[in-house]
Amino acid sequence: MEPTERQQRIFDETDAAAWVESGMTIAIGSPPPMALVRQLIRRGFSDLTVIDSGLSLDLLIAAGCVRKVVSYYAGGGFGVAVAPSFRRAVEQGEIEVWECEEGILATGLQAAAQSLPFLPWRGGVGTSLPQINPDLKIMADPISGETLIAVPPVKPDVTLLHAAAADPYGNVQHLGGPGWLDLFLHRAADRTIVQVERIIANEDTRANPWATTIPSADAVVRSPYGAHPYYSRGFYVQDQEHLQAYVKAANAAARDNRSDDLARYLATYCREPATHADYLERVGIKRLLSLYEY
Amino acid sequence: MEPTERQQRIFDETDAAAWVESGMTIAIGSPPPMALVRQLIRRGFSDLTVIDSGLSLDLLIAAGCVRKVVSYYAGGGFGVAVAPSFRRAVEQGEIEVWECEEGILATGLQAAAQSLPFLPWRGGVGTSLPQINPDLKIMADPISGETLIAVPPVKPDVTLLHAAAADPYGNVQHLGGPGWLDLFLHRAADRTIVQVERIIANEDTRANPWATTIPSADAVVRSPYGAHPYYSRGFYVQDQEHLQAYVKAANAAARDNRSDDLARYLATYCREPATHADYLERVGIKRLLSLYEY
Amino acid sequence: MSQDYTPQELMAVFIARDLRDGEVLRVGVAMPVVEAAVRLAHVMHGPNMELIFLGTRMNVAHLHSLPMPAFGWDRRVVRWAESYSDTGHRFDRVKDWHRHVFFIGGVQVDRFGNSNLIGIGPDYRRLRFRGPGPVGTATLTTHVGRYYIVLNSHTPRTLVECCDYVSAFGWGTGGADARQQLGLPGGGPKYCVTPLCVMDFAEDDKHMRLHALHPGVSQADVQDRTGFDLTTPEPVSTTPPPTAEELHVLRTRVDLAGLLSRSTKGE
Amino acid sequence: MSQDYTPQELMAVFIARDLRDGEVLRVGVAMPVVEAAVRLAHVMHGPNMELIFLGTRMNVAHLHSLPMPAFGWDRRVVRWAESYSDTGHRFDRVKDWHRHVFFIGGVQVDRFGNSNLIGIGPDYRRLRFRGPGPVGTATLTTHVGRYYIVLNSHTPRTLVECCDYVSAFGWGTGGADARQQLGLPGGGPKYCVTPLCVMDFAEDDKHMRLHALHPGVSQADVQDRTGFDLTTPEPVSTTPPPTAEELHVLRTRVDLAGLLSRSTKGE
Repeated sequence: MEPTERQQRIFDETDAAAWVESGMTIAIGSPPPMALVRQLIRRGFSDLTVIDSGLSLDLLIAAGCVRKVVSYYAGGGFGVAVAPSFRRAVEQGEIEVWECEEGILATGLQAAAQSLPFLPWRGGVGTSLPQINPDLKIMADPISGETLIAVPPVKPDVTLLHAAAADPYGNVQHLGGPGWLDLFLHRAADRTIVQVERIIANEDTRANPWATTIPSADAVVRSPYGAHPYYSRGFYVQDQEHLQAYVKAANAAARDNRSDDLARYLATYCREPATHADYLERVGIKRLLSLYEY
Repeated sequence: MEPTERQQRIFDETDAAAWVESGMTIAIGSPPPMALVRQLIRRGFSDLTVIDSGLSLDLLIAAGCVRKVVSYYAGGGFGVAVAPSFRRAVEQGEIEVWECEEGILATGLQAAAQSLPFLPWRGGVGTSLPQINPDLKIMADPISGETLIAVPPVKPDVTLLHAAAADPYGNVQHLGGPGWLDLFLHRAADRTIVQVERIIANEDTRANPWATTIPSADAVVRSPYGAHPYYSRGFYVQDQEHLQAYVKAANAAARDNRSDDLARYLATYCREPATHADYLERVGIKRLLSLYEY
Repeated sequence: MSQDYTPQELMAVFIARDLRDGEVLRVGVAMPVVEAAVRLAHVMHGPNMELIFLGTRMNVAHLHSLPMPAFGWDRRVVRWAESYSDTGHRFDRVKDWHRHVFFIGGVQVDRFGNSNLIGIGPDYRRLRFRGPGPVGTATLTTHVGRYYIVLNSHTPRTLVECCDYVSAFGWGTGGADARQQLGLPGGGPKYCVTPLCVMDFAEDDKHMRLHALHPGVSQADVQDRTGFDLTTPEPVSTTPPPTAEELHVLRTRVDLAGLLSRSTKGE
Repeated sequence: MSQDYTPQELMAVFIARDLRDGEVLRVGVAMPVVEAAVRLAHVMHGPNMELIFLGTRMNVAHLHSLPMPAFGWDRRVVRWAESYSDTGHRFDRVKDWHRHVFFIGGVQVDRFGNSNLIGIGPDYRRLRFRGPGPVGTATLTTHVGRYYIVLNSHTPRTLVECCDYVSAFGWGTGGADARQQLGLPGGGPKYCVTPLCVMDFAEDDKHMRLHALHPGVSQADVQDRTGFDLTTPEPVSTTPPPTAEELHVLRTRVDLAGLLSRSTKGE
């Protein structure tokens, strides 16, 4: 049967998480799509290769989901020089790092998006990066012989993003620009799932098509406050207190081997709430409403 | 003396044309910024290398400004299979073509913008392009040995663009998206001059910063109806009658060696009007007002 | 001939039927048959198709009619846009192009579906005929899932033994693995559609082959106007004519200006 | 010490004075001294500066005060935006970066200004200390016109003879042409600014060299806390203290939250 109507791409966070399997390469945008990240933890995925930075990466490591990290930055972002669970797991040799750098990662993602077996990049020439990441090859450019780094494709199986809005057909619009490498992560991925604060009508998309940042996301997940405890541009700011509580718990586990608080955090906020709405209920509406932008 | 105020970047089309010199490489966006293109002809520049497509390219060739063409397409766009002056000049060996293709040109522009001595591209493998353009080198990728084309940087000295609006500080906003390779042409160029339908206040830019397509054009030229006889998205459609009259004159010169009409066209519309406003006066307000979008 | 449709309408209907729902259709300039075909498919059976005209991406399945602009280069299509691909990213998600379908013309097309938009003549520095240039065809034909060669006329000048220059690689010098050997990920040309017939490419050697004759056209007509020996299966099938519904939709909801219905039979 | 400013304020003022109008200043996360410095320069003498915070590009010379957010990663800076660089083009106009100025910290910085954000320990698979990672420093330091190394503390653990790993190339193993030999177009590190002093790089061998001691700091203090022999010119100059106007502007129009004025002298 031919379909007679355009098919919608709206999923809930539980269905969307079914697109992920243990062992996959998962890319996580900025701000991190925490409703989806928490679903990964709840499902108990393991052996993931994670392309991410910051504390969402740390949480996935703390929850035991990660085997390999592709990251240019695993700091905490507000006085947390290095994300605690990341630091401990790397120092203990429990996870592997595919050492890279922002420009090099963008180049590898671009190579994947362009179906190219490599792209050259100059940033990193002279550094230790090609020694500690043997996938980065020093090369002489074929025209003038200059020294460059050949970066292989970096291909996420699934990219998870957070954005302001999308229509039912996967047309995504950000407020205040997409984060960091979001568009690179999307273009390189086999599939892209975008959680959004709001689902808008297709008419809203066509009213300002230039604002469409991702034209055909594979799935759209409605997740109001879905980036919490992170910010969502145009909606709310970061919940510093919540993040600091997480960092404290993660530090206790990583530095002092006291993992009770971290286990409690993971249970309370990631494993027990069956849905995103259940999570928000635990955070509490008063706290959420206090995170206004101005 | 330190400046105490932010400096504006507004120029008129005559001053802006002073940034060009004979022999330079000039890139022309889409729609072509015809007010600036006509100034190039009026000034009598010669030996230009022109990165352009379509009839603006043809006009520059007819006016004797061009020595070399970097183009992926020199058709006329509406039943004109090949731009007449381009066709004649190439067949006569009067101008040189740096044969390329849209993806290859974008790759060369990207290499220039990224200060890379080359970028690889797959489109064109198996074609005649590397034979007829020896700057394109067949290469084996250094990781898996696949066959690719190494494209050298394509660097405009000056890029000329048309857009809907810009503020006095060079923040450019398009309506309905920038044309074709406009952003590539800008990023690769040493300097970018953008003619606009309207100059807007800086406050307008900041009201919708995501709409800023080019963040720091070197010069902004106010040119209402400046793309005429081409379209300007959100303002007016193409003047088919005017373009057809040009094509007819150019065809007569190219095919039948009757160059009177073409000479008259060049004199009337390009060489005699001292300013863009003088040009518009010759076109006539009634004709301009008839080019509404629907 | 007493047919109540033009060859251009037949071509558009043939192509439209071959397009599947959900595909992304990339249409260049100055191809009215193709512009009509993708619109017809979108209206008739493709509510999930995405149409990309000159960098403007749209799905307009909600509209009753999709008028073709009076000329190919009409930027007014932006009124239907859901997004733009000309954000400086035109070639930034090539990996997704296996879902994309492209359409190409040619100054010359050879027996293996290679095409030439560069020019004609043995000396590149002094071409006898200078063509418009490759546009984006080298890149698009490298990556798209499949493409259609669509010609406005069927003549031995266009359909040649061997292109003077190749601007888009079809099947090279033949062979089922011709593209694979060069590492070209796209599926290559599927059909060559002309005002006389539809041709495809033989599975084994990828030689161009007669697939269907348009009603009223003979095999001899086609071979006479083709510059190489065309492989021909026995018996030759006939291009199925448009249904009444297809013609009705085409004329009342797509080709309102009658660009195709006023065309004469192309030679 | 009886100074009426903190070392952090002195560092911000030193850096601000060295920034020229019209430059593009790229500021990463968690560098409050730098965030203050670029804002101070913008207010005092840089109406044509462009400030890029985390992908948000702004010129806010029209505002009376430019409050620093309470934490580095505050997306509320978008309220000042004129454009965003995170449109998938973050690295797409590198050729223009000769006008850009960048600021970098480091887990280790060595005598030739190479820096390390990767980690400490001889075995990369079992680091004694795992750092945050290179962020964008390898690319930015390769291309920007110049950059500043800005350290929160001055200790021999940070200022080392030789980095265990280099994540941003400064002057390699020394020599005026160290960068040129590798084809790195950017101008390299200009100053290393710490709570104790300002250091630069000798013209000939690019060895780090004492440029100016902060008021009240002795040369011995600095050498004691530096993990390599610091070249020292005679006589050593003193970092000019902030003027009353600079301090006033810094405290009333930039650092409204007092992030720098409440800092203690870094060790």
